[in-house]
Amino acid sequence: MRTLMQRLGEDVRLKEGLHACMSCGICTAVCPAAEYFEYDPRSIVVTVQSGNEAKIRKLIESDTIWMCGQCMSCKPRCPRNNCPGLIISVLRRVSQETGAFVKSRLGRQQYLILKTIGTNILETGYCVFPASVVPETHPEQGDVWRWIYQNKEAVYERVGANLDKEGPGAMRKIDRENLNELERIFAESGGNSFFSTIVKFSRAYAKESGFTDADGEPDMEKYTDFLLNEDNDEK
Amino acid sequence: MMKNSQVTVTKEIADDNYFYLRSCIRQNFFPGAEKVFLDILKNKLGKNIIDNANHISCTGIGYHSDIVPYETYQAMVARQFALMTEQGLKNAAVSCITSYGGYNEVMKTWKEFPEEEAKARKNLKNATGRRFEIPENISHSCDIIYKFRHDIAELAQYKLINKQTGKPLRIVDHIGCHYAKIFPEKGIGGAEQNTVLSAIVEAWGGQSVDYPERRHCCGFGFRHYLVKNNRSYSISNSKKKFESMEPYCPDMIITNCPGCNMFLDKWQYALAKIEGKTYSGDKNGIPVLSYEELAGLVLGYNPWDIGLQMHQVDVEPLLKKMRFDYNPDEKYLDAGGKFMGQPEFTGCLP
Amino acid sequence: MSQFDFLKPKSRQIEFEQFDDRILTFVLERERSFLTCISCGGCTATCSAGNLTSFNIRKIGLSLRRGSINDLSDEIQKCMFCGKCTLVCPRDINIRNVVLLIKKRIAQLESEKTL
Amino acid sequence: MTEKRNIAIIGAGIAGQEAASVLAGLGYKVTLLEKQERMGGMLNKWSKLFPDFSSSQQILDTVQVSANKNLSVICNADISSITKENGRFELSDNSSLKVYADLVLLATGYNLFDATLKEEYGYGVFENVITSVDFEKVHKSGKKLTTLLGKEPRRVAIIHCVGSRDAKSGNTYCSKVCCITGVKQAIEVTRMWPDCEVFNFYMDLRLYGSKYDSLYLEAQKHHKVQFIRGRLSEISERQDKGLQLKAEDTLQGRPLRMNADIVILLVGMEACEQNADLCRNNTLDLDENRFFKSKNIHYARNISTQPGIFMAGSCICPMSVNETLESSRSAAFLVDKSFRSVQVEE
Repeated sequence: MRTLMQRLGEDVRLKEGLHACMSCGICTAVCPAAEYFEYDPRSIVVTVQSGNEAKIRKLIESDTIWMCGQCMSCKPRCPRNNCPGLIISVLRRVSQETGAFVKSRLGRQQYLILKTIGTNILETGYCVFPASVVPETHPEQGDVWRWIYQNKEAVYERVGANLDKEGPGAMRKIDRENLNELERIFAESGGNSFFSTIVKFSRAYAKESGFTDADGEPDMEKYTDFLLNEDNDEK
Repeated sequence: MMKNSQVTVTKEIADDNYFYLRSCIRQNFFPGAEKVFLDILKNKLGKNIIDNANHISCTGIGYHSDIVPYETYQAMVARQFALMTEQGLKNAAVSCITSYGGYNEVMKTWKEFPEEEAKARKNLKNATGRRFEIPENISHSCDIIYKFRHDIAELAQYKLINKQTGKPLRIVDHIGCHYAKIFPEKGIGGAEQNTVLSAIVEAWGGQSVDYPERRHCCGFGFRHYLVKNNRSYSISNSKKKFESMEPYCPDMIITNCPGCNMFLDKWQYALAKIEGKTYSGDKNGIPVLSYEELAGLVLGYNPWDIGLQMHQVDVEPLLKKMRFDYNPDEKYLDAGGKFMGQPEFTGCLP
Repeated sequence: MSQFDFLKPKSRQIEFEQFDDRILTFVLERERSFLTCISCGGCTATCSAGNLTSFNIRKIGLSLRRGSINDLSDEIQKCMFCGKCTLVCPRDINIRNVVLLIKKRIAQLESEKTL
Repeated sequence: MTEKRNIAIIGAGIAGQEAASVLAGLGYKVTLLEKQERMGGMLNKWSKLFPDFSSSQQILDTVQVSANKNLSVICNADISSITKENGRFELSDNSSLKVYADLVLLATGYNLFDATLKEEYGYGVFENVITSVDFEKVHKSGKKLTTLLGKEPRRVAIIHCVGSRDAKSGNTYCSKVCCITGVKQAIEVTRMWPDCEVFNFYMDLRLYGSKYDSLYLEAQKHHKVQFIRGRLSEISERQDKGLQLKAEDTLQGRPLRMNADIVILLVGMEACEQNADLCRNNTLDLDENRFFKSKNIHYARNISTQPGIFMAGSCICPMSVNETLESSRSAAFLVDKSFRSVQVEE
């Protein structure tokens, strides 16, 4: 079996992101996540650099790697040309491939993201579309968005968009042929199997945690509900 | 060893024949902005820009929230390039900052690891039969407005002047992180003293105002906004920016990233709801406009044609400062001139 | 409004502009050697309490010098006053006395209800 | 026996002058070439020296040479080429100057890192951000360090490793003297303003010299200078022209934000840009940091990769004043030895 370090090393982004860290803290200094979480990109890089399997295992099972916001503010500053943000992408990938992500609250949320963004992408060809930004779950979007949401057709038409219609233009409908292409790209390049892996481990965790239906099969609706309400207080 | 923190970054920006690569967030929240961008290019500047109906999301938000693997992302980027190639175009005009960073990241990877490019070509070919050539030029759409900022100034009907005081409008900027932080040489002015927006503002008569947290992230954080329980991160970081710009009394915020534009608009509203406070000295909040919207305004476009009624922070106080000739009664009329109802509330505080 | 369930985390950033020097000044007036700490961690490595609990005397000293004194009062109780830290300190700081002074000052502030 | 006794020394900083006086004293014919109007080089920019706060002027006066029968000094001579023909070196500048010599000693010194390249620190943009060299200038003038608006600083931050140990600046090496300069300047600031808080942001404190560590102790003990382990990430200007700094306090693992009235950037030493010119038409070579390459860094530090060309001082690598003077004497000794061995062979 491949070690975690081998798995990490197979991703070209590790070669791009990790040269040698001297622990100067220039990344943590401007990291938007370090300010609000018990999180320190510097120490993550130090752990990966150590190559210690047990420590890396612990890392990919923890909440920590999910705290990065991928803003890459660390990238232009590092005096050794490392990119902690990129290293974290690689850790997250391995965490999902190996099922380690379900061991942490923030990691488990990947299932939620898959169900929203992943579904959006495959079904519409967009990461977001107006109907997906539901005012009830997006109160911060405010009253103007609520009005737009309720009057989608008229508003988008007024500003020259092409909402859900054929042809080019903003928010046009992506036709079946293009969506098929998208699906085939996902199938060919490992996107689909990555999705399935996330689902597989999430289902197993749901079952293990007692989110099951009458037949003892995982009840993913219950599980989703659990994830949405899982305690968000920082421990 | 090369010094990559050179003070002036002069990147090449193609001057015609663009392939438009749109942004999921921009078209969703600010469809008028992209409409006006295309219109300015075609009808004001006389450029050729193609909006291709087969173009779909690059899946960048999925990639940065880690559900889309890098191989898939590369193949999706390859598909965008293939559409360009098929159209005979070599210059990408990218509307989205996430995509812009993503395309550059992929190009860098392919340069360093040719086997990754070969894999992407194979994946694309097997899945779609398409093939592609590497674009000659990848510019963000703000680069293009930057390039033609003086031409736009010549065509302008308005200047960025507060006509009530006669002074230039005070404008703070926010540069989307992935515009120049990942590859400083890909952004006008580099990562640290980025000038793409301030040069635009100054070319049109406004005053660009510096503030301490100018380079700080807006707080989108991908998975942090996408999961409702995580949104504290997003709002906290935006708040940090608002607190930092507040003492400078800006008339507006200009952004080059569709996501940042949306967050800086909406989080002002949410902060007002939570804390009963705005950062603008009035109840409305600080209007947040993109460079295309601002270009539309100086060129005298009808604000309701370009979608400014879709902002939570009302733009009308800004229009009034500019003595902009517009009709407030048309704000909520549909394409046929019929009233389509109106938001219960605009701005931040009642 | 309960639907805006955001803005929960407190900033972890050390904000120098909110420097609380009430303990530090008290300690330095009475144990000047504390000025010369170089954060080498020798004290923490040998610390009896640190070997049994999460107690980290180096970090406590550092928090004090960064003016962040919240959460200090519980933490400082973990010290067992064995004095080994003082023996190993390469700068010859009387760390045991530093801890005593911190405790004393915390007790004062708590009795004034200002901590 | 033909007498080969002509030596050209490029650079009349303290390295060039010290070597010139030793070699002229041994009876060689020395031509000392200086690109500036006057001799003394970089040390002219310094006020007081670490670790004893002695005056740099005193050193300049001590090493000061003047022309005599064995020594001629040519200023405003910016040598850009060294060629060897018929067993002789020909040195020329961009005008008509030509100097011939049997042996050449390079004492071209160093350049200061251009702090404007670290854009995130705002040098040249924010006026309360200054470099260590700007500070020396203030100190030398006898005035006190003040903010842009002429006010007493309440807090000063001193930033280590600016342009050193930094791939972004293209300099991955340590400039060696900045740490101790930072400690020295911190003490000097508190001597000007006893109530001013001084913070040094460092990655590693490399206080290698004798008495350097005791200066560090003194800075902590008597001047309340504080040291924060974390590389400064960015400086922004506040509305009152004060500065906002961001770093990580890595010993706590927490990000840190601080306001300061003045920031001093400890700029590192870089190889001179002209070094590359001097390598043309001969077998001189540069090392990976663009300084002149030694034949062997242990036993032939002063010997270049071109036979007949020697090196002294900080054109080899960053050096302190005392190391520079020792390096010069060592170079002079090797030059002398080289002449003698040639004569024995003949």
